[in-house]
Amino acid sequence: MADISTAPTRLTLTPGPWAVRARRFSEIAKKVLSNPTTLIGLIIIVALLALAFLAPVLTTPNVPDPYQMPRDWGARDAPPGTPGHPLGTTSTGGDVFYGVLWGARTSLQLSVIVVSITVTVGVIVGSLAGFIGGKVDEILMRLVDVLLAIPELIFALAIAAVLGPSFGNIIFALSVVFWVKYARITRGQIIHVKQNEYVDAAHVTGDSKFRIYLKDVLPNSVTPVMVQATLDMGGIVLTAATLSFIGLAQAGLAEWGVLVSDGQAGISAGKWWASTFPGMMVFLWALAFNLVGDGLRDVLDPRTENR
Amino acid sequence: MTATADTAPAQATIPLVASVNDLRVHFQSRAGMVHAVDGVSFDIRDGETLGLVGETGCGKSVTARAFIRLVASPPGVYAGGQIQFWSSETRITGAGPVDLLAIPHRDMLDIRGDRIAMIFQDPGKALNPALSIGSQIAEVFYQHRSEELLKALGPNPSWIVRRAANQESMGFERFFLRFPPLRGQMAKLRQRVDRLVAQALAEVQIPNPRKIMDSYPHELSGGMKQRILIAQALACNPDLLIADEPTTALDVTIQARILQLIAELKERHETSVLYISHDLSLVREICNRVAVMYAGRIVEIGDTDEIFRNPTHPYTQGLMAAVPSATHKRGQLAAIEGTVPELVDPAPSCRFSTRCPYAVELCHSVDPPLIPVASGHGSACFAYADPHSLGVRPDELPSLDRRTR
Amino acid sequence: MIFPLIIVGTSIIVFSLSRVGGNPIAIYIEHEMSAEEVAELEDRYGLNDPLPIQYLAWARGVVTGDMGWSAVSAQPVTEALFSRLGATLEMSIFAAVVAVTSGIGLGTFGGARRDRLPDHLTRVFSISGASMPIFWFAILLLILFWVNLGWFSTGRSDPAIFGSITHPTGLYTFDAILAGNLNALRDAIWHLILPAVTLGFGATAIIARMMRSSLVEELNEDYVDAARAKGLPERLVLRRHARRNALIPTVTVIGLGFGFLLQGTVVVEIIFRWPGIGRWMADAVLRGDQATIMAYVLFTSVLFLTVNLIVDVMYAYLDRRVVLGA
Amino acid sequence: MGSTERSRRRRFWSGFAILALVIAACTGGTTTETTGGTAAPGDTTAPSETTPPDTGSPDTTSADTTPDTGGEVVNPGLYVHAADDEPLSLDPAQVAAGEAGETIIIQVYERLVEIGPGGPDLIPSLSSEVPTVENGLISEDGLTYTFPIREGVVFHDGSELTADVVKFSWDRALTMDLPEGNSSVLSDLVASTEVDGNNLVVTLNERNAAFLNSVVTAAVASIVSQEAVEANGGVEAGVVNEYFASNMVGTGPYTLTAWNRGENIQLEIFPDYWGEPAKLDVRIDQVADSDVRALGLQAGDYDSIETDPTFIGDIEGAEGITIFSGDFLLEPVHMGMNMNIPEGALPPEDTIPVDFFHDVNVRRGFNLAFNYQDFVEGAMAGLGGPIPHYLPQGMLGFDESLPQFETDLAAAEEAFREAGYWDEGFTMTVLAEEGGIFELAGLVLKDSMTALNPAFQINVLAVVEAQFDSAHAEDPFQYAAWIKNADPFADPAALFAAYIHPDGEWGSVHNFRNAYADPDQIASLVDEAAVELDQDRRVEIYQELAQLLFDDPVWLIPGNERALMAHRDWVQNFDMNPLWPRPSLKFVYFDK
Repeated sequence: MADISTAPTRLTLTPGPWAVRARRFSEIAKKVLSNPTTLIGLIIIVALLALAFLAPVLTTPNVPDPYQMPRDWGARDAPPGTPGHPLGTTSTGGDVFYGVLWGARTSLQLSVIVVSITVTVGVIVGSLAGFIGGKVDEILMRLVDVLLAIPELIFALAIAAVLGPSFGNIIFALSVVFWVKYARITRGQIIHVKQNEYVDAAHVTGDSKFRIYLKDVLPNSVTPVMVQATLDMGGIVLTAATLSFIGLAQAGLAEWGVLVSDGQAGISAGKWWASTFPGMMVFLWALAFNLVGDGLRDVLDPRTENR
Repeated sequence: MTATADTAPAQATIPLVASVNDLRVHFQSRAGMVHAVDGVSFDIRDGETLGLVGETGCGKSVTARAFIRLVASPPGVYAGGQIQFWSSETRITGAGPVDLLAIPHRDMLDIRGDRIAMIFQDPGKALNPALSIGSQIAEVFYQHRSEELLKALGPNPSWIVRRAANQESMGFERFFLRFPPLRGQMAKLRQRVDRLVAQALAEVQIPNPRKIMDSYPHELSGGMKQRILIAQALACNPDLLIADEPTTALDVTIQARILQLIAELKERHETSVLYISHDLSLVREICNRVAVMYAGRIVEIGDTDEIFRNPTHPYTQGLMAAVPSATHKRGQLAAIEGTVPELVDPAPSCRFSTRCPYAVELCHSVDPPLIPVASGHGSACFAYADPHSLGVRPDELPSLDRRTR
Repeated sequence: MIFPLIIVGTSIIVFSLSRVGGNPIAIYIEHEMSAEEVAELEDRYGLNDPLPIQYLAWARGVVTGDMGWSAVSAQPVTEALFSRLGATLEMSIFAAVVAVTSGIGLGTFGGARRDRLPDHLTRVFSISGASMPIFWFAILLLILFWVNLGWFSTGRSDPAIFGSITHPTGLYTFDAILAGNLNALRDAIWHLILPAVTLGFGATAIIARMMRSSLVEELNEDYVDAARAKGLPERLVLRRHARRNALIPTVTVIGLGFGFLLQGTVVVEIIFRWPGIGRWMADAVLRGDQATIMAYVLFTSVLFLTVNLIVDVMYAYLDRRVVLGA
Repeated sequence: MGSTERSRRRRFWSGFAILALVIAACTGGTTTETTGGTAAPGDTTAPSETTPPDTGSPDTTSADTTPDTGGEVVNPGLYVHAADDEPLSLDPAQVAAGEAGETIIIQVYERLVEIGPGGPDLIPSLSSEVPTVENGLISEDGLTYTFPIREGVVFHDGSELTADVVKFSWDRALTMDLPEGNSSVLSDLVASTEVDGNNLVVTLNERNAAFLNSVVTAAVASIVSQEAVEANGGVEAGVVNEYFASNMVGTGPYTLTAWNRGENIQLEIFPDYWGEPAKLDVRIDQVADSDVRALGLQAGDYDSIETDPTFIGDIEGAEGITIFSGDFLLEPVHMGMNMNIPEGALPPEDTIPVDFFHDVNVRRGFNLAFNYQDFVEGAMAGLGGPIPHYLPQGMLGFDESLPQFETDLAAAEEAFREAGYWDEGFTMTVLAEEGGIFELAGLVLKDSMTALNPAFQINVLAVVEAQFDSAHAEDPFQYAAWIKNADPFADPAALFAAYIHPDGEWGSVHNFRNAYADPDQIASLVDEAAVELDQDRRVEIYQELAQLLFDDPVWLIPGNERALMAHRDWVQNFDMNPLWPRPSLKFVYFDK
């Protein structure tokens, strides 16, 4: 390639004062935003989040539990544009508009909770394995291998089926399934980073293992985890929706998956709205996070595979 | 003003292979236009070896790539100038010179690898790891010698074979090629190509070519790979061979051999060579003439011994001072303090003025042209300019006897 | 070799799933059964033994090919598994073909036009496949192509046509070929198209993005310029040189894609009435047929592992730079 | 109707434009990319481009059955029914009451007498006469029944039907006595069976008015070929006969030709059938997803589909489709109230005491607060109705004039004030089966209670069938309440024994004795009615019970489904009889 090349090179956060790190971040941000598809993804995300946050303003929350669909048994299958039901109602008289908005909230809750649980657990386990190494590493990684051998959805399905379909159980099932990847990623990164000279240097200067871990190792392991987390934000909602389709969902919950599968029979008879709007939302949600995640991955580590 | 006018009245009689005239190659970047090559002019005479030296990033490789339009665009832009090329094969170019930057793409395809060949810096990277050596060299023959090859198959070979010989086959055609009668024809074709490939390899003194042909790059040593690349380059004995730091990636012992090989083959094939390097000592050994590049421009050009005996440009002098030897790798030019200036939308000035110990205001405000200092020897430094023609007082010109800082 | 270790681990997890919380014989329990009848059933299925014994019994069964009785299909599990496996494999294979071809196609198309509009479009397109709620998308396809256009139907075959055909392989397309019945072959393929496209579309993105990024990397390699310098037309530079090498790393994600397909079958088979193990699992989950769930999960993970193993070997073989075993 | 129909279609298409785009993009996109993607030979997705769609399609028939041209018959000579779940077994001795296997069994096997298409009346079948006191086939004391076995009946395997075979079939079920099976209905009543020449003489251990209607006609009482049984595993106590679990050898108008698990069950007309032969071959497709069933019906691939009131409204009015809604099913949706909650069993969020339902005011309160209107008109799409305690319409003893609960918030408030829950309120979890009518009943209850008093919190725990059944089979039951439908019983005696009698199936589980003001009175009335042969007297007793249960309910009965089925217009003399096991169809009567 020409001496003066603009070919993308692998960017990873290098150690050093926060100033340096901050600059790297802004560089990365620039690169990420320069990709229109990522930008689109971000815009969609912002829009969806706005919906989620404005839900209590745009609709009158259902008492006592706003996450329950308000049902107007009198007005079933009302088409979009019906007064009081801008997007129509479901076959149980649930207001689709309400479902779409509070569904966004449900999805946000779900994905944020699950992601934060899984990232924490995964990073801790991965760090232990990667940093302590030896027997611990051996054992933990075998466990990870075992869990990775069962395809996500199927594992979640099996667990949720045993636990029963409450929102909490779904969260639990998803958490059990999704933490594994982070453990593997973190470990891989840490092992990789540990080999870099500056860690040895730190050793020489006699920093405590833990300090080194916090100061040098962890920050440099963040990026792939970040990517995976972004992708999972979408994947989790998609998986949850699939579980509800198969029949594992909390009754009457304002959740997109529930609405889609309830509304589907209607499509064939022309009542497309009950499942199309929530379906679109699931699609947009997953699409947006996948686009952003993909963009991030292109910039941060083009070759990482998510397993 | 062209380089020829300034630097080569004496040897004007020797025919030219190529003449670069005010070549400008720029790169689009977020910061702005990078003037990687900014008004470079020089000639390559028939049968000579011209060395193009300069530190990394000075634009020498870009210049070389410009010959066969290999500069990636985007972001690269050919911003001006011509590269005249006199081909011995009028088949492609017709009589007289053609402008390599202007000719249609397919003509360029015919020139690449046939009339102008290139050897790359890192033989390890320049070979496709997934293809056998034989097939990679064979590509050249299929691409440029298909007609001759087909003749051997008798009067009129099947169109499928013809397309195969031109590497235009579709999947279904490959299927038919497995069965008679095409099968026989293809076998014959392959046979002939293999013979050619074997010859090419033998020529670069590779023992047991047949065996090498079936091997893959990762099975071979660096030196071996470079030989193969050379064989590939000279396969169609081109008029011009561009060697882009062909020995940098090799270790010293092998370097010498490769250089010697290039020299020999050059003689045998009467090929002209454009030899790119940052390593003066190498250049001194094998080049008839040398052009020194700095920050996208040629600062000094002339016969090798002339330049080495009497370097006129401060930058060249700096290079000489930093006496590089074969053992040095990149970066030894740091002997000159300061760094290469930003090439983004540069203001008119001597590019070296930022580092030049003798620089005066003039140097900071005006571009110095190549000024003849001796026959066939030009230097882009106002120190040798004629004040009258520039309309300045003599003391406004820099003088290499008095440092300004 | 950790392969068997993982399998044992998986089997333990699977087993505990069915025992902890899960009622192994839920399916047989009807709500009007008396406690005695339930007890009788538990005894029949040896649930009164201590767990380790139960596990060993089950494990022995797995090894000897006796995994109990699958109530949802009223067959021995092993029988049911293998009678339905063909269907799922066939769909997965076709879906994989869709995913791989379209993935590689899109990836090449985008990578060759890096960061230009076509690249962005292909990226959005392939990613939208991975973001589509399959169950929703599939229904849309059915409405359009079944109800409104009447081009395709659900199910795996037209019983009228396939009634006469024996199933030596269990893959209807092959069976049709073996039977030399073109009409049946067309029927089989016809029923495959919608599910295969639905399923494959989901896995396209994984392959496409890998293909793209590795193609981009390859296009920056010297040998690509070297090829150009030989005078090869772009077509050849891309096909014979860049893409060939870009395919090698792409192979590594095929295993990943296969996992995606496997879990996709659960939903796709429900909607397209595909008599495969995916729907078998879904039924089992809803009706609590633990014997089936255990067999399915275990088998799927083994399959998944095997595929990944094969992929690794393939990779080692394809990539001349990797020496097997090293 | 027509106009709203059209406008609905228009909306459909407008909304459909987007979807069509998406799909076109995907299918089209993928195939083009396939060809552009790689030059690999033998590209497998080629057919999608080469074969012209509608001509190439094997099911060209369905090509011209878009909803617009509903007229022309698809699959002539074949009746296709889309069922929602697959049999666990086809063995009469193994199949449980209300289980999918019964559907097939009633087509392929026959019983001594059958419930006729018309209604509750019995018609002769393998017994050439229906025993009655009048024709002397029932002894005066009502303990002995004589069945004259029909001559010249052959099984599908060619063997002859004799009285011995009949006795063998019944004994078989009794010997095997599988827990999941239903043999108890026989063993509870039948003291002995003897063969007397060509008659089968059955002796009961007690008078029972429901013997013919609910025992002799039950799937478990089907007659199977003795030869076939002995040729395939014979009879072993407590052991499943794997051959008969998936093969059938009966005397019915249909023979089982194929069971492609997870795909379909195929029945063929039995040429040597003794009676009026069937007109159509039958295929029963397994279609788990209700949406796909609805779509298939519209595509014309199915002649009738398993239907659920929750989405029947959606296919209502689609062209070429008729919604058949017949009599009420005899399996009312009901909410069980647990008067036997173990200490600490309830979910943590529940605030109710374990003796919550001991108080009649609470039970009445629920019955008065429930919004029957919403449930029947909303959840059941109007295809159902409320019923009095505890006599579904169509059941002996039903009468319009019987007292029924109606939503009366004032009375409900009064009841709960009386019970003392009005001010602090309560939270209660009700267990229901996920999807379909039971979950909806739960949601209606939830909405009704919060409407009555926001402090009344109902959590609907909608679990999959498996979890529901295993929770349900536990004794004592671990939740305060559950929603499901009653098992279908042809005769009130069985119904009251199971659901009302303080010592009956549920009486003992939920301990009705904690509830009833006078349990013994109820018990004696139920027992009396069970053995009374004088129908008028029985009616009196049941109506008296109905009154008592209105004042002192142990169930909440949201409503009762009608027999319901969506089928193509071209199906001739379509009829359902709720007394037949779900889907209450006998294909032998159909034509198209």
